[in-house]
Parts: sequence; structure tokens; C-alpha cells
Amino acid sequence: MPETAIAEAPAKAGTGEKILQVRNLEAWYGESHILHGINFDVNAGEVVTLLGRNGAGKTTTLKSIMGIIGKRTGSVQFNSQDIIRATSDKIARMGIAFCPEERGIFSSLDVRENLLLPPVVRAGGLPLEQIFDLFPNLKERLNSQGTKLSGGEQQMLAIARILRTGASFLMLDEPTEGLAPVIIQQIGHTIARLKKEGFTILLVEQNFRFASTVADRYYVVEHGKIIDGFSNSELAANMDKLHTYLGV
Amino acid sequence: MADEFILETEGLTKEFAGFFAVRDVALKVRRGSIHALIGPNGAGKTTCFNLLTKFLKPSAGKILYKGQDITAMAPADVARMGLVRSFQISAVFPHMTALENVRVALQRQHGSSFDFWRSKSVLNRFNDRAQELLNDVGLSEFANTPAVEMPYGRKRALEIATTLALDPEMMLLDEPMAGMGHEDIDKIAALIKRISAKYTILMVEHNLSVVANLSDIITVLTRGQVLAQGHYSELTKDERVKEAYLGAGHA
Amino acid sequence: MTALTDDTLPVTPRAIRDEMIVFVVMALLLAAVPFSGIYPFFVMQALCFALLACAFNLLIGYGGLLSFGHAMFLGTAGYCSAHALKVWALPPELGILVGVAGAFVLSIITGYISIRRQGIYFSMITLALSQLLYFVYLQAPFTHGEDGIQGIPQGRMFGVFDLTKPTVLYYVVLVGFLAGFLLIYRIINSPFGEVLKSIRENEQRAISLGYRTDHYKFLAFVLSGTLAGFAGSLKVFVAQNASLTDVHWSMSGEVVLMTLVGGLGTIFGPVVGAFAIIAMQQYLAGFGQWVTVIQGSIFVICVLTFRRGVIGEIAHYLRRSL
Amino acid sequence: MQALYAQLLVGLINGSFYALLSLGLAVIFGMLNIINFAHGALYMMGAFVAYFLLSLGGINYWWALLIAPIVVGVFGMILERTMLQWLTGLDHLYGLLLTFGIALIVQGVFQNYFGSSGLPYAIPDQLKGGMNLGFMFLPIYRGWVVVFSLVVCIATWFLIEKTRLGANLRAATENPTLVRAFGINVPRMITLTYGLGVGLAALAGVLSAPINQVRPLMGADLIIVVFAVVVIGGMGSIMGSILTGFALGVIEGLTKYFYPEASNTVVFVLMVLVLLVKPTGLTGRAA
Amino acid sequence: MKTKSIASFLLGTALAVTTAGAAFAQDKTVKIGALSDQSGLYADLGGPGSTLAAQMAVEDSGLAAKGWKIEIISGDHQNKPDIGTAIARQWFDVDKVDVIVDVPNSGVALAVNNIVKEKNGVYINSGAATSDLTNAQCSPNTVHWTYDTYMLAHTTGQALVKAGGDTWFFLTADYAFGAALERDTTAVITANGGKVVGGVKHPLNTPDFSSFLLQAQASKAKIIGLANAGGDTTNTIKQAAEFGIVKGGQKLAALLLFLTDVKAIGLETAQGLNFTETFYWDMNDQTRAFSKRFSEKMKNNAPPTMVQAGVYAGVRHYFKALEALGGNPHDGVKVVEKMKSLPTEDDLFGKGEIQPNGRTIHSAYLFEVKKPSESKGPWDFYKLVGSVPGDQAFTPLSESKCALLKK
Repeated sequence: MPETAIAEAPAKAGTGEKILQVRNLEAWYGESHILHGINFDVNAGEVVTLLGRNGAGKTTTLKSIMGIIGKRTGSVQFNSQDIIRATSDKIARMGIAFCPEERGIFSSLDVRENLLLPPVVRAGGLPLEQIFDLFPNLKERLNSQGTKLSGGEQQMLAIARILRTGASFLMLDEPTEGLAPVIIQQIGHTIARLKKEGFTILLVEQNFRFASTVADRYYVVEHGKIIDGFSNSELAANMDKLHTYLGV
Repeated sequence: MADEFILETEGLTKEFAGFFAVRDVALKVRRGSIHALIGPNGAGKTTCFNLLTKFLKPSAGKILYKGQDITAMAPADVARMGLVRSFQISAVFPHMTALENVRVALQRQHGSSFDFWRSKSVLNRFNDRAQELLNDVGLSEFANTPAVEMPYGRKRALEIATTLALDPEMMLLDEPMAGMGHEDIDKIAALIKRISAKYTILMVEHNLSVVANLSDIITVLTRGQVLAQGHYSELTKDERVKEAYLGAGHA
Repeated sequence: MTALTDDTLPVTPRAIRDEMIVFVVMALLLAAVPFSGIYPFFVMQALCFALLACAFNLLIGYGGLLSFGHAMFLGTAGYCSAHALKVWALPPELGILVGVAGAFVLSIITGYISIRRQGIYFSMITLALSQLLYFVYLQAPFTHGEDGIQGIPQGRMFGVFDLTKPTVLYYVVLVGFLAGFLLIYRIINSPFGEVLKSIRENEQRAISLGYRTDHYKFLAFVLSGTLAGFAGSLKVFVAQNASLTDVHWSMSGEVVLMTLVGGLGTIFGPVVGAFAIIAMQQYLAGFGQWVTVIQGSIFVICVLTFRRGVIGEIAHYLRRSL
Repeated sequence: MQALYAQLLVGLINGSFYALLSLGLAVIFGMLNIINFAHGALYMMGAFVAYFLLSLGGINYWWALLIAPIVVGVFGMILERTMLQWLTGLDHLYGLLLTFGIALIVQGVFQNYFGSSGLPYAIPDQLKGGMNLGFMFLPIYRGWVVVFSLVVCIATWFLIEKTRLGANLRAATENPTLVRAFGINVPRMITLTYGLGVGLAALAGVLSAPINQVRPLMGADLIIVVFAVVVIGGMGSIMGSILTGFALGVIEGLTKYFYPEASNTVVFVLMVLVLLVKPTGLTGRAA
Repeated sequence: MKTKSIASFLLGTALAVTTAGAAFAQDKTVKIGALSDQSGLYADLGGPGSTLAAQMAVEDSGLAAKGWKIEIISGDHQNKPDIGTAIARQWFDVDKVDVIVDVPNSGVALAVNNIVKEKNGVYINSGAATSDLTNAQCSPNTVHWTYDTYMLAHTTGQALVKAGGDTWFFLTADYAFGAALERDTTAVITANGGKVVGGVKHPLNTPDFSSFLLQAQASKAKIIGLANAGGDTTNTIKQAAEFGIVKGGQKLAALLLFLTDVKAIGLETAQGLNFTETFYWDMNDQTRAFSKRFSEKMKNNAPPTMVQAGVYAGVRHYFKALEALGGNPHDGVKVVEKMKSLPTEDDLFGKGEIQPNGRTIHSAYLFEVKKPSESKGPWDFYKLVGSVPGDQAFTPLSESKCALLKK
């Protein structure tokens, strides 16, 4: 396998300026060193996908950006501000929102409480009507307990609740995990629509078939490093390489 | 039947607050085979595993091991019947040396685990066997290293050596390759292949190429249910599997 | 749940020879006490508490279980021994046996109840059980409630050693302490200790290897309780009384403090901790309730900055187990 | 039969204190994962603040009900900020040890300055006297204690289960990291929660000041009973700890009537029985 | 294990120091250990005040001028028998203490009693209530000053029954001291034609007495006898007021109550209570004079309690014995024998004697707590309602089981 570390972003697919710049990001879980120097960029209005095997460090990358990993070094520039030392609540208030892999629906809260939990941090979030328009199921189930929802509904709730905060940069960790194809399709449509609304999205996916329907660019993570990167148009050409990288 | 299949489940179900992590799974593991359980993230593989080894209580269904109903048994007792598991994240005893790790497993069957009045030097009689097991998994030179100081891949190997020390009839391996680099993966795969001559193996694995090479039979889980079952070559032709595993929009 | 002492343990394997050297030095120093002019009763009392702390440490340092009720074993054995000596007029060796047996039975009962829960629940249950026992002893006729059992005859050990002589008593207590200490050391370094250690390190894994971990924790609890009882029986000969103090929860707290100061999960820590705390109580006694305040402050300081304890820090520095 | 009713009512009064204290413990445990051993000492501080307010500042009981929980709550928040917060991520037994140390310090300081015997605190004039219920003479103050603590308990329950703030709190109990990543200042919330739990203890202290004497050790023995209450109830839910608190007060009251010698031990005996049948407690989640 | 030298009273002259120990018989060194509860339940009634009382006794004796070298150390037994015995043992072994004074808390007092006997020291107990000190567990080294359970029961019990309180209900602390008080009082009540209609035992340190008070109320007894002490007594009294028990016509009899307890309860609640003490600061000119000097030296300006007064009187009497012996023989039995042979007389307790069993005999007084309107000062609490001569108040020697009497 080629160990080509690529620091510079490949050809820009998005139109806007660099909204996120990650340089030499290293992170630790307790004693174990997980990220060994991650470098990549995200431009405003793009959907960027991190691909990689289980345990490669994709989720850790998102969590490091969000500031919820104990020890991290390097630099993370968000809108030209370095946030590597900021606490996660401050980072959230700067306009980054995170939807975790396990979705994090709170069982002791009902759907309405779950939906309203993240505070509005700045103007420009989607109003509730628009969210219900995107996810009509949620409106019907506002008073159910959060974890009584189906897996798909939980995922929609998890995405829905970070839309009203006003954050313009969304990080979604494996939103399709464990979901039925028809739901996956629906999530794909949602992401596409969010992109149209002007959101910038950083996606972690194993399912690159799904990713290919929404992403502008890809980075491949292995052993806590970015080892490759290409745009959506280059995907087909990189297919074989990808199979080796991901072991699927 | 009981002879042919070492482990069978009927209608195995686990519900978490309305969410079915595992639903109505019927699994039959043939004695002496390497059986792989695959599926996308969140398909319920690990839950299934925890049910089989009794670390979780099933909401419904039955588990038969060697023809005996083990549904209501405690996890330690299941292990004592020769059904031993490994964990997704490496499970070693960090502040004990590799040799001591293996010895703890040897000790359970062969000796004096409640003897608090004897010196632990009586355990030295297990040293040869422990060293042999370490050699088998390529850890000869690590015998006196505390487990916490070993590299990740070595810890996984140590875990397998510890499991082998119990001389189980069946091993359940939960993502034995998770978090490993290529070199390690090949080594562990070879090791699994080698030990499968003696033991029945049920493994959860994400790495399809590993599964393809190793396993005799594969069960595909999605959303807690069995989607398909068969040999790799059969499954690759199955459209449903491709779609579930590789995702919608597959060309 | 992560083990309490995870970050406090030295990672180097046990150096049994080093530990035996330290042990011999400790034994010689203690044996020289009667010739030193140090008040022997102070040392005897400290030895009893040191043994108690070592027994407690067996449970938390090697079993990962924080008992907040260890005074109940100390006190129960004390009452049993005192009663046997005073009312039944048994010789000292049998008196000790009765006390230890009492603690043994108690630890079986309380262990059966408490071992089913872990972590803080275990601590709260042991605390509540010891408080239950406190009230029982407060009202039971044979303990003489608030007055305690007083004026306990010391007698002749094995018909030979006259325990009313302070020097003889001192050596008997010292031998008892050293024997208890060595037994605990042996337990830690036994096949059983090995399993116990593996359970503390990774209980899930131990279960998956087929260990019924509750049984091992239970045995550790019973051993710890019984040895704590032995300390209580010895203490009866030193103090010549048995009172509610020894069953009160503040005594349980003191034992925790001694072990914490010395170093949880270290071999010699509890001994050092016990001597330090007893000496502190002795020399700071004039400050009245400030002693409580100082003890509380030591708790706070230890937990916040000094979790390894005195011996733990030294061991960590030397990268040796002590 | 009349005497029985009277004892039931008296039990309910004690239950009020158990409920307020175990409620505070449960709230703190939920957020901080700490069994607050200092709870008894802070309960005592509540009573002392009321005493100081009256004897030094001439400030009456009603103001004390408001001021004492705030003062002690702020004190608690300082403790949390300076000490407890450093324990995040450590085994929660360290929390138990730390708060035990804090309890020793607080109690020791008060004992030094005020001795162990009690200081008097009079029942406020408005609540003096009693009424004849037919089956008993109920001092108005005791009736007030039951009613007021019920109101406080229900208000706390409402705050936590039914409000926006409570939703944040519940969410942070489940997954503090994620809640913080939503932009909520969780450390501040933890501090405030500790203040709230401790404030409840102080409130109980003020309530008890006119009934019991204001003594440095008034909370020390009570807290162990409350621990037993908590083990029985299992700290699974806010409502659970309130109900268990009141129920055990009543059971204790009945014991005082039928077999007074056991009144000190009945809660512990009950704890043993519950543990034998249901090791996780009545409403408990697994530890 | 707790000792401290609060004050080293090196009262001797340089000459005395150089000659000290020169001749055994003329040994004029004395070391007094004031062992008390310095910070707990009994700290206010004994504690630092008892040490002060002992110091004043030393000063008032004028022995320093006669070449005596007297030192006082004090210790805190924390109400724990094992700590008390450990201190006592160390005092004798290491610090060479001659006499231990005060020691409130019956449990500790009895434990220390054994040690003093073993080490042949002198024990002047003032703080403890148990009459066992001069009865079943009497010792040739012990003098018990001030009060005991028998005296309390007899004086209070007899007076109240005679005043018409002939039906009793007991609230008894469930331990030896409480049981002894109840037993002794019951004997007096029945002997005087009264009746005990019921009782309830409560655990020690009960915060809440309401259930027990409800039972006492239901019994309709005229007198509710409180056979308990300290915080339990004050709590019972306060809560009884709350439940309107006194207003309902029943009367409370506190069998053991101290000045400091009344202070804690407050006159508003305590008014009308009957109880027995053997000393009150406001009895006569001598007691007032002593109390004035005493309170000036106290942190909170409190006058002496009867326990502290007993320490003063006991130490003064001890010095009389030493002077009579012409030096300190450091032999406890010998000194106590001398103390018993001399009649007692001092400003605080008046005239009396020490019986062969070690019991000091002096008058006992029945008091009633004043109404707030009657009180003229911060410590003006008591009204004298009766007195009993010493020989009637304490255990008659014929009833005593003390082994010393059988010689």
C-alpha cells in the first residue's frame, strides 16, 4: 500500500474560501496515540468525506476538531481562528456542529426536548417549520421518548437538532450506519439539500457508494494520517486503490 | 444434529428500549469450521456476540451449545464449557507480563486458583506451556514484558494465546483485526487459520478480504437480522448483500 | 469500571527479593523498639492498626473494593476476644481464636450481602452494615454498650508468656503483626492473588476466561475481614478494653486514611500510613478537634495531589514495587 | 389505632429530611458521579447559617430559608470548582474519599468553635403552637416541615423533569461530552448542579434547626442513614429517591411504635433485605 | 493517646528545684493530669473549665510559696474509653503523673479507674455519673466527688413524689447509665408510694423524640422522667415543649441536667424544670466570689458548672492530704487513705467527708429553672426549692457492694 501523505488539498471542488484548515493534528486517547499528524482543508459550501477502515482515526479526527479528545496538538483553523485549545462548548458557539456516530439521542428526553436541546448559537439556523418540512416523521412523534424512535428516525433527529443552532459547518459521523437502503437514500437527499442551503459538511463514511452521491471530495485516513485524497470526479479512477485501503 | 453443529440459536432477539439490536437470529455453526459474521457497522454483530457469551441477556430466543441450552447460564460458566470469547478492544491484564497473562488462563483449569496459602511459585509449572503458547503466536521474546508496554498488534496476539490456553472447543473472536496494520493482519490471519485446525471459530470481522480468505461460511447481518448466508463466492453474487454492504447507489 | 489503583501501580514486576530485604529491615527495627526508649504502648497500638490497614489494603489494593466498614471486623473480634477472656476466662491464645472466628463469621455474612454490588455502592453498603452493627453492639448486653468491656485480663500466652509484662506483650504483638503481614504478603503472591489481580485489572476478561469472579472477591473479603479481626484481637491485649470506638464509622474512615496516606496497593504503605496517622494523633492531640480537621485535610490533599501515597510515590520513583 | 396514626405522621416528618437529603444526593450523583459524603456536613452548615443569621444579624427564619441554601450552595460551588472538578475521569471512589475529607474538615472546624453540644434555635413565632387533630397534638411547625419539603421536592422534580433547564441537566447526565459539544457550558452546569444539591441539604438543615438543635455533628450520623436510603432506593430516579425517603421515614416511625429498640437499625435491616432480593435497589440502574 | 502540656506551672523556687528529690519523704513535686472531654459533648461542663479549676486550686492552695513544685497537664479522652486509658497509661508510665482529675463520661471513667488502680495513682473523679465507681467497681485509689446516679435519682425522685407527682413515665437512654438512673429512681418512687406506669428506651443520640413523647403523652403519667443525658436530655425537653406536653399538665423531671444544658435549651423552654445539682454558682457569697474569678478567665465568661467546681474542691482536698503527709509519697493508696481520714471543707461544697468506699458526701440541692422574667443575668437560671443532707442523698454504706468495706 502506498504511504503517500498528502498535506495539500487536491483541486478545489467547492467555490468558497477555506473554512477549515487542519495541520499536523495529533491526538491521544489516554496513553494511546491515535492521530499522527492529520492535514486537510474544507472549503465553504463543500461536502468532504473522510474514508477509512475501522480504527483508522476518522471519528477521532472529528472529535479532535470538536475539542472532545483529551489531548491534541497541531492546529485547527476555523474561519481563520485557531481552535485547537478551545473547549468544545466554545467551538460549538463558533458555529461547528457535530452529529456523533452513535447518534447520541438522549433516552431520558422526549423528541421535542432532544430537538430543542442544542442552544441557538448564532443567527441563520433553520426554523422549526423548515426542519419539520425536511423530516416530517419527527413532527408526528414529538412527544415520544427519544430512544423509542426507529434507527432511521433517530438519525434524522440527530441531524435535525443541529440544524437549528445556526452552525454552518456540520460534521456527520457515519450517518448511514445500520440503516435500511431506503432511509439511506433519504439521508442522501437531506444532505444534498443542506448543501444547497449553504451548509458545509464534513462526513465520515465507510459506505463510499453512499458518499459518492453527495461528496465533492474525499480523504483517506489510515493509521492516524491522511494517506490519499481526490475529488468526486476522480473516484472511479481510484476505485481499486480504495478497495485495498478499505479492505472491502 | 448436535454433533454437526456445535452452536445453534433460535429466534435470538435483543431489544434495547424499543430498538431491536438483534432480531430473530437463527445461527448454526458447524463444528470445526471458521464461521464469519459480517455486516455494516451497527448491524448488531457485537450485540450478537455478547448474547452468545452471556454478557448480555437475550430478550427472547434460545442458545444451544453442544446440544445443551445455555440461554440462562452465567458468562463464566459458558466459558468453562469451552466457549471462549475475545473482545473488540484488546483485553489483556495490563500490569502483568505476557507470561503471567497466559498463566492466569492455564491456572483456571489446572490449578489451585483459590489457594491463597501457597506461593505463586507453584504456578511455575505452567511456564513451559505458557512459553509454548507465546511462541505459537510469535511472542517468544515478550514473555517478561508487561502487557501494557506491548504494541497493539502484539496485545491482540497475546489475547489469542490466552484464549488458546484454556484449550476451548470453540472461540468467538470479536474483530480480531480491528485497528491493525497490514503486516499484523496477515500474521493474525495466518494464526487463525492455523488454530482452526483444532477449534471451531466464530468471528466478527469487518475486513472483507480477510473474511474471504479465511472463512468457510459467512453470515451477513443487517439491522439485527440475518440477510444471507453462504460461502464468499456465493455471497458476492448476491445483489442484496452488495447493496446492504456496499450501500445504495452501487453501480 | 476502572480499577481504583490503576494509575497508582508501578508497572515493573514484583521484586520479591527487594521486598524481603525491606521486610527484614522493618522487622529488625521493630524488634529493637523496647531498647530504644520509645514508649512501647504507642508502637503496639500502631502495630495493631498497621495490621488492620494491611488487611484493608488486601481488599482495596488487590481486590479493587473500597470497604468503608472495616471497623466492624476490628470491633467484633475485639468484643469476642474480650468476652472470651473476661467472662469465659479463656487463655490468651484461645481468646484470640474466638475473636478471629467472630470476625470470620461476620465477614462471611457481610461479604455475602455486599459483594453483589460494586464501586460506591459496595462502599455505602459496607458503611451501612457497620453502622447497623454499631447500633447492635450499642444495645447488646454483652458489650456493655457505652461503657465497653473494661479491665480485660491479659494472662499468660500458652501458659508461658506473661502478657502483663510490657516487653513480653510487645514481642507477642510484634510476632502477631509480622505473622499477619507475612500471611497477607503470601496471599498477594499466591495463585489466588494472581487471579485476584487479573480480576482487578480486567474483570470482563477474567470472566471470559471462566473465572466466577464473585467467588474470588468474596474470598478476598473474608480473608481481609478475618485478618482485620486478628488485629482487633491483638488490640484487646494492648488496650485491655473493647469499646464502641472500634466499631464506629470514623474508625473505618481512619483505616482508609492510613492506607491512602501510605499508598493503596503497596505492600508497606499501610504500615507507614498507620504509624504516621497514629503518631500524628499522638503529637497533635493538644489541638483538640483540629486533629479531625488535619485528618480531613490529609484526605483532601492525598486525593487531589498525592494519590499514590508515601510508599507509592517512592516505589514509583524507584520503579520498584514496595 | 390513634397512636398509630400519630406515629405515621411523625414518621412522615423524618421522611421529609430523608427525602430532601437523598434527593440532593441523587441530583449530585447524576451529574458528578460522586457520592457526596460531605452532604451531612453541608446540611449542618445550613442550620448554622440560620443560627448565625438570627443571632448575629437578627435575620429571621423566613429569610434564612432563602439565604442559607444560597450561602451553602455558593460554598458548595467553590468546593466543586476548587476540588471536585479535578476528579473528573477518576474512579468515583476518589470522590467518596475527597468528600469524606471535606466532611471531616467542615465538622472539625465547627466543633472547634462551637463544641459538640447544641445551640438553640427557636421556632418562628408564626409557626408556634399546635393543633389538635383528634388523634394527636400536631405542632404546627412539624406540619409545616412536611408540607414545605413536599413542595420543595415536587418543585425540584418539576425543574428536572419538565423544564428546558432540566432537559439540559438530564442530557448532561447521560452524555456530558456531547451536550458540551452542542455549545452548553457543562462544567458550569455541573457546578450549579452541585450548588443545587447542596442547597437542598442546607434547606433541610434550616428546616431541622428549630426541631433538632444546631450541632456540628447533626449531619454526620444522619448521612449514613441517608446512604442506606439511597442504597434501598437505588438512585435510579428523582421521584424514586423522594418516595423512598418519605417511605422509610414512615417505616421508621412505625418501628418506634412497635419496637423502639430497633428504630435505629430498621433502615439498615431493610437495606440488607432489599439487597438480598434485588441487588440493584428498588428503582436502581446498574452501577 | 492524647496529652498536652497546657501550662507548666513551675511554681517552685530555685532552692526547691535544687533540693527536689534530695530526700524521698520530702519530695514536694506533684503532677496533675486533667483528663476530660475537651471538645465533645461534655466539653462545656468539664473540658477546659476543669483544667482551669485545677489551676485555680493550685494557685489558691498557696503551696508554691511553701516550696512545692506542681505541674498540670491536660488531655482529651474524646469520650472514648480506649483513648482515655491510653492517655492515663502514658501519663503514669512516661509523664509520671500522680493524680488524674475530672474524667466525665461513665464509660471512660470506669476504664481509667482500672488503670489508676493498676499504676497505684490517685483518681479524683468529678465528671462521671456512674455510682459504680464507689460501689461494685470501687478502688482504694479513687475518690468520687460531686454527684452520682444514685444521688440524682434519690433527690429528684423523692422530692417530686412527695410533691404529688406519683405516676411516672420514663424516657430512658438505652445504655447502662440510663438503666441505672431508671432503676434507682423507680426504687425511690415505689418506696414513697408512687407508681411507674410505663417507659420507653431510646437509642443514644436520638435526634428526634417525637414518637417517644407521643407515647409518654398517651400514658397520662404526671411526671415524665428523663433518664438520659446531654444532648438527648436537651432535645427531649425542647421537643416536649413543642408537643405541648408541659402545657398539657404533665411535668418533666430531668434526672441529670447541667447549667450548660439549661443555657442550650433557653429559659423560655426550660422554665419550671426540676432537677438536682450539688453546686450552683449563685448559692452564697463564697460561691459567687469563686465563680466571679473563674468566669473572668473563661473564654465565654461562663460560671463554673458543678463538675468544674468538684475538680477545684477535690484538688484542694488532695493538697490538704499531701501537706498532712509532709510531702508527696507517690503512693496512691496512701494518699487516698489520708484524704479519707481528713474531713472535707471548702467554699464550694461546704462541709463533708469521704466515705471508705471513696464517695464524697455533701449536700444536694433540688432546683427549679426560673422563668425568663425572673432571670436577672445571662447565667441566672436556678431557684433553690429544697436540699437534702449528704448522708441521705448518697448510697448508704449498708447498701454498697464495695469490696473495700468488707475488710
